[in-house]
Amino acid sequence: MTVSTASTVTVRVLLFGSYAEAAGQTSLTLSVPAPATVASVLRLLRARADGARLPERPLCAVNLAHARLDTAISQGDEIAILPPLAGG
Amino acid sequence: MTVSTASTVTVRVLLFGSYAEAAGQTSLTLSVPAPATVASVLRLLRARADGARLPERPLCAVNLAHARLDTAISQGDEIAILPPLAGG
Amino acid sequence: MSFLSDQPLDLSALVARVTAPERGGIACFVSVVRDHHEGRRVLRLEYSAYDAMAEAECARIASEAEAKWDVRVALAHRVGRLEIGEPAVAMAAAAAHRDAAFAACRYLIEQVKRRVPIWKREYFADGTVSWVEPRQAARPAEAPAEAPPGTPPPPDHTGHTDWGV
Amino acid sequence: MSFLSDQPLDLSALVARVTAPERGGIACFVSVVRDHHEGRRVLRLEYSAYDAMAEAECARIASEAEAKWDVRVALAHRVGRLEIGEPAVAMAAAAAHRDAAFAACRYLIEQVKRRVPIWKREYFADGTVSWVEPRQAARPAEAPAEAPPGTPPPPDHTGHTDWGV
Repeated sequence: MTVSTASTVTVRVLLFGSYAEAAGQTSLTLSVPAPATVASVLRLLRARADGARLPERPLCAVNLAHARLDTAISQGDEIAILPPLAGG
Repeated sequence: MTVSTASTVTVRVLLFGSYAEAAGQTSLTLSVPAPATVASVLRLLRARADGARLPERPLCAVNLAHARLDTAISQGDEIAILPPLAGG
Repeated sequence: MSFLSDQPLDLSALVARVTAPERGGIACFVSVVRDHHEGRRVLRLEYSAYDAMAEAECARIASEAEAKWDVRVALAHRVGRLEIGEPAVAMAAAAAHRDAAFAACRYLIEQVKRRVPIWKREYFADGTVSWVEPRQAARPAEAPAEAPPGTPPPPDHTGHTDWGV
Repeated sequence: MSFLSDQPLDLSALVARVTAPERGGIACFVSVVRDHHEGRRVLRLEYSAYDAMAEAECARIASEAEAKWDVRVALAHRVGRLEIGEPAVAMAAAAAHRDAAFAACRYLIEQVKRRVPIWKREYFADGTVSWVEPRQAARPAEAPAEAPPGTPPPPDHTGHTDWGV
């Protein structure tokens, strides 16, 4: 295990609905500095050209469950950024 | 019109469920002194051998609608004495 | 429109009858025949009604629900012989808003139980047969909704099964 | 058990799945596709889901309902293309007591709307197509029921449709 591996967390990011449409993609892989939270992923997404206008507090999920912005994330986690829900 | 006709009210009385079973009949015609109420009919029913144990305040209906014991009744009305309801 | 039926009830048909594009939320309620009553095994049962009044009372209940909420409702009560598991009563209320649909549906079942003249005879596994008589029978209000001031207290049904015996 | 379906939903099948002799009262809810949205005529719509999470969330909601009340529940959400009038979601809750059946059924629909990751794309008569985004989107609590103290306020979705444009 190298220092660089230990100090970053690589996660899969999924985008849905209008977010996926706006970003032109439904999934991407991101590496963020450890320790990382959902907010770290959002910051990195916002730094990208296609993420500049992501809302301040979007709905997020980690590993198929709703998460808070301060939810810690680990190597290999699946992070989903969810537009406002419209089921039911 | 005779005096006796004017001073009595003749109604049809219907019995249901356990009341009909206990009385051995489902309908009868009664004449009660005018002015009459549902309570008058109940008093007359209780005076009969098969009505001696009719509850104090059974559920009653007049002309297909729930009625109170003091509801006035008129010639030709249909009075129903209803055991506790068990629909639904 | 007949509310009583001696044929199996069809919930989907009731739902279809009330659903419309502008009434997209439908709350329903069904009750089915139970196999036990106060610890005794029931084999089947028979519902009987004061037909004309039951029809009139169901019509009044439906009208009241449609007046109280912006809903369309449908309801049906089975009569005659029913086997365990068969629907005894079914109802549906459709509205633009689910609050109204749920409230109206709840109103229907409460009022049906409270006001519609229907009786139930249970056939038990031990060979006995008896009329089902709720211990706490409520007195239906004469007025559509709440009882007016001065409404007499619920009837005392003590001893009613002995009447005439 | 799959909660998402790309085939028409069958309310009667859900009712049958939860009904049992000891659970004789069944409350249900169905919502169907409306033909209008904010005054514009809708021709049809398409539901899409974050499938794995939607399945997991529906399973959690069902478990929660069965833990909170003495009920058995079933629910299904349609995905894919839907025509006007087709059921989008259907659910049933069976209990010995109708209070529990109604409460559980209501819980199911509220939680489904609040928590299950499903999105809706409406096709309007004027040729436009758009994602339906509730104006007041609630933030689902991370915990099954109430949000714990310190739960952040609902997300600000202002401008979310512009993201990346």
